[in-house]
Amino acid sequence: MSVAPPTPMLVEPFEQADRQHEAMVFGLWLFLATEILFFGGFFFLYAVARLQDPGGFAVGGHKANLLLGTINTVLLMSSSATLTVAERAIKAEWRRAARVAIVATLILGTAFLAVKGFEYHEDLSEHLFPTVPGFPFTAVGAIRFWSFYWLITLIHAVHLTIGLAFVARLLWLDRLGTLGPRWMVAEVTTLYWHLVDIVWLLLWPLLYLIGR
Amino acid sequence: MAEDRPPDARTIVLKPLLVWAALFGLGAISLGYALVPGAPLKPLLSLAIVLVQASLVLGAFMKLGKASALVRMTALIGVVWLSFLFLMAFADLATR
Amino acid sequence: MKRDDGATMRSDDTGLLAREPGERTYLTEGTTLRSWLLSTDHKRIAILYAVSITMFFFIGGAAATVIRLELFTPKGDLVTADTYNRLFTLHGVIMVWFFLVPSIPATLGNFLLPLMIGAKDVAFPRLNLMSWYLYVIAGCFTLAALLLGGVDTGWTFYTPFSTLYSNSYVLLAAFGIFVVGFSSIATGINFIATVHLLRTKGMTWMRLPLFCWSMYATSLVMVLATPVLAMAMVLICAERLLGLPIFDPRAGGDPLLFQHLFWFYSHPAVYIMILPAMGVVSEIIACEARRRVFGYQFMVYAMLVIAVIGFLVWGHHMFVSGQSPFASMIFSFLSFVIAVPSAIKVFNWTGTLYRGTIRFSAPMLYALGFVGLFTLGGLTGLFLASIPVDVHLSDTYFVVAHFHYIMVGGSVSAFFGGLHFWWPKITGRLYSETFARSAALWLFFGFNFTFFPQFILGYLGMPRRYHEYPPEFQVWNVMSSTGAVVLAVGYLMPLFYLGYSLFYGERAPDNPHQATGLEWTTTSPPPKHNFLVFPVVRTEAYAYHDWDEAPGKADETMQDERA
Amino acid sequence: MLESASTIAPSVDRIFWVLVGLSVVIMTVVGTLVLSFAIKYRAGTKAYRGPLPDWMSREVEIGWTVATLFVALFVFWWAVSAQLPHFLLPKRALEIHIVAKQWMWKAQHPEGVREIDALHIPQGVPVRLEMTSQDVIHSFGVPAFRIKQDVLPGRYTATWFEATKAGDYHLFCTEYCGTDHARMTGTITVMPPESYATWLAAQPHGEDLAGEGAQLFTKFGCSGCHGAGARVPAPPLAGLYDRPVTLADGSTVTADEDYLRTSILRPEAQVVAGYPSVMPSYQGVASEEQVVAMVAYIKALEQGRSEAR
Repeated sequence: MSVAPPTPMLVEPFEQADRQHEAMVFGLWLFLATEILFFGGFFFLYAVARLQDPGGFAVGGHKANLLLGTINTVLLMSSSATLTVAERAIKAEWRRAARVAIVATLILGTAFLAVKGFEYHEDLSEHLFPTVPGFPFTAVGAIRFWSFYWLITLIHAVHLTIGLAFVARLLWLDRLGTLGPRWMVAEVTTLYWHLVDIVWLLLWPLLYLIGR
Repeated sequence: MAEDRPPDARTIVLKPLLVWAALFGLGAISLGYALVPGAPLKPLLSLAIVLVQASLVLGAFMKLGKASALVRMTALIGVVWLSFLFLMAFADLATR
Repeated sequence: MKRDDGATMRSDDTGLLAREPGERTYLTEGTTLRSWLLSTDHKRIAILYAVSITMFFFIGGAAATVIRLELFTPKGDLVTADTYNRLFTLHGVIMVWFFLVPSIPATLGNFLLPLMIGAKDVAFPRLNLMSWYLYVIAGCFTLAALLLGGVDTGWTFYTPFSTLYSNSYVLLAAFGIFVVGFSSIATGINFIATVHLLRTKGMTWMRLPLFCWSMYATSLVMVLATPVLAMAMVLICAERLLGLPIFDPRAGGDPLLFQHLFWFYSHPAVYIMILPAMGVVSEIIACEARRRVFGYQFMVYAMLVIAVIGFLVWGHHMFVSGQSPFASMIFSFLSFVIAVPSAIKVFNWTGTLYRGTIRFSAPMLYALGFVGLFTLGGLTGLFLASIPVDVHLSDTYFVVAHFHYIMVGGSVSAFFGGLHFWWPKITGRLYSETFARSAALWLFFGFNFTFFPQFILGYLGMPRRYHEYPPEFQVWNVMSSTGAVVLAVGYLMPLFYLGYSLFYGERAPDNPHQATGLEWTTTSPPPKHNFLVFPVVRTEAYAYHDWDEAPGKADETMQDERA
Repeated sequence: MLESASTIAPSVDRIFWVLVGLSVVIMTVVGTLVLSFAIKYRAGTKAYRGPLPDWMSREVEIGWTVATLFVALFVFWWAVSAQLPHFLLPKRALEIHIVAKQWMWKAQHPEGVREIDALHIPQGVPVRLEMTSQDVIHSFGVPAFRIKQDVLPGRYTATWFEATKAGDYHLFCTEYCGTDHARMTGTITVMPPESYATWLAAQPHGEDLAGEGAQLFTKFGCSGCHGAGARVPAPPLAGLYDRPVTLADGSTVTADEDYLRTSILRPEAQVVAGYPSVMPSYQGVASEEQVVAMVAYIKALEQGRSEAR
């Protein structure tokens, strides 16, 4: 087994591997800083709404489907773990193990979206959308909780779908046989995926554990 | 970026699973504590647990600790600039 | 035309793109449309950007001209109230997001940053091309919104008007701005990575030209401010599309919440517009005065301090909005503190002129014009930072004059200065100095004639965004409107003589201004990979003369090297 | 130039003209320096161009930076100290309630007189404006008084002024509010107190504001719970205004106009401790003017008298 990761494929302006690696990780982390600020803005909205009417917020939060939320959290945690396994397998050129781990991540990710879709269906059947006529609450806090819930989970789901596309791209690169030399692309993809996971780890208590 | 020891099954598969177990455990604690009726400071504790989980993911999965100073600074700056938004906006919202 | 210091030039006209037949420059690398539209060469992407922002500049300018024509008379007789509202919104949205924010970073920055630090290209060339495509897609959305009927919310999109009461194409425009945000994030990430990782041997941080420092500081602000704008636009789209009552006052929504999120981006955005201009002006003044920049390190720290504190001052837009007095005082204090770095820069530009050998080329006229207009713009910012005066002047024409002095007097004249200064390097052609200088003077007077009366209008209390006003304001409005016509004509001039120079202009030598800077050590126009042999930097930037020497002497030595 | 017709106008103008002076000084300094250097050191002149004199060094640069910072902070201190007294709303003031609606101003005097796009006020009496908007954000701007205050939907915003000169002054809406933003103007007529009194008496008006509020209090059925002999548990309103109220979630707020308005329109947002949250919301039932009248009535209860002053 080779000690160092396989010799990487160099892209345009870079001549040395470590410079290109530093650039890709640094560039991606700059993008992750924008993601932190983007989601941070929504959490600021959450903080203002919750402090404005804590009682109503808790009443609204109580109706969130804790079981499905918890299942999703476990799914996403596991997908982070499997993607880390995949990335390390790619670096160690364990192609078969990498392929299995990537597929596992894709399955876990799609499962998350499926459970989310099912949860949306449940929520809608209980009229838990602020503008739906049968919305059970009048408290300001509850209205704002549910508008925040739909907004943030939809945006997180969009980010997750984009993440799934990039992870699937790794599988495509593996089929082309260039995944080994392009292990940097794999590393950068996992960084993005882990941030989407961290955002959900923070979202889970804020949406599902309040008002219990 | 050579690993310090030759990569074998331990570092590739076992370590991530251990980290996963830690994340799962922390999540269980957070859930358990939240379901105890009347327990004090629930939001605080759940946020503290999220902080630990996040640093686990950052450290073990994303290897932020081993990244260059530049990359760690970038991650820090994202959070510091977010605190600007919170601090200055709440300077208005809290004192109105 | 001979430059006044007698540099010799070959003026044989060998086709459009290169000096000698067979010479390979980035222009000769491919002449098909496809080679331009799919090129990842930072120089070509700069030109793609230059063309597209010029188009948007004239759309925004047309709207401004109609607005000023309407304001000739107190009665609203040229356009209806609704059309007027859509015109000033169009002017604001197009000028801010589609001209000013990308103007210097995406054109001069894209072209010159790799050249100035001795790199082959930016760190992520494909991301650079994606940035332009995001810009074009966003432009299509916004133009679609404007053609279908326009937006009548003002460029600030204040809620609850933009979310509940406006029935114009707010959704399309908000999505357009959401997408153009990612274009500037992509440029920002690219520049930060390039400056950190692709500097040539010897180019240490403190040897970076100030233009590169300004690109670095601007990119920091672009990357860290734009996400919150994207988030605010998503909130507007969510409320209009899904009906989620985020800012609906009947459901406890606080309209000030949107203002906090919007201004958290929009004040740093004005620093995105002015920091590049400061970089361009430092380059031009140092070169045309043949002197090292006075207090180089102060200039660098001033730009970084502006970039950071720029994120803490947004509340001065909300002194009268119902914000708490405590927060108003904090934002007022920090707005006064941020005036200091700008003051340092003005003193240092003036200090650079001292004991220099000053040439009044067109770029220098724009740069000196910038120093004057930016100083006045900055000083009027002090008026608006002090709360009692801002209560009187807020939302009046005083504010309109203040930000036009900074954006048009400052950023646009610096952009024109930079465009003229690096025109020989970008196109390999020389433009006619007499035309360029007269255009610069024309624009300077047209600008002052348009916007100085608006300070007086503002003090008298004429509110912004009014197409009908009491008769006693008419005198100043007529003055401002005639000035606007002069200005509009002035802006057409460069199109002609720069366009003319593209085809019939003299061939430019590698270093027409005898400037120091790596971009002048390569050919003009530069080859595809910028340098045939990559330079090694041994001296500080702006080494126009040794520390203990007069500028005159260095000029002779530079002449001998050249001959 | 612009007349100064309120007590704060002179102090605002003083700061304004000092800043204009400061700007003229700085512009002349920078202008003359740039022009003189441009002329003296233009290419081709034989001026001395040796190395920079040693006094133009780092320390000088630090010096003028600190000097600029000091001037900036001085102006900040002066501006804030001039603004502080204006932040505090005077207690003994003539209270005018303003309701802004897309493209018109509606004013209500405590005596019940109503005006549209106009406001008659006595000279020399501090006037407190309690303002709210029925739709979007507007802004009550009177250049002659140097005052401006955004009028927000969903809550009260307040400002005050004391007119010093009689006459008619422009009122502008200074926050963009839609199609006829430019036509949402009005005139403020400042009259000597005696002619204000005669004008007031001549105006056709029925009940005063608090009296009107009393009628609405019964019409909307508030007296059913909050009235004297009510059996339903509801917080007492007599003497409530400006007193601290502890809410169900343990926090305490002072019962100002905002609290009273929110309790009428969105009662569940601030439930009083010890009371069930059963009060129906009057959002959409009571108009802003009616809420203003009821708030005036509840405030009047404080003096234990049913009719107003």
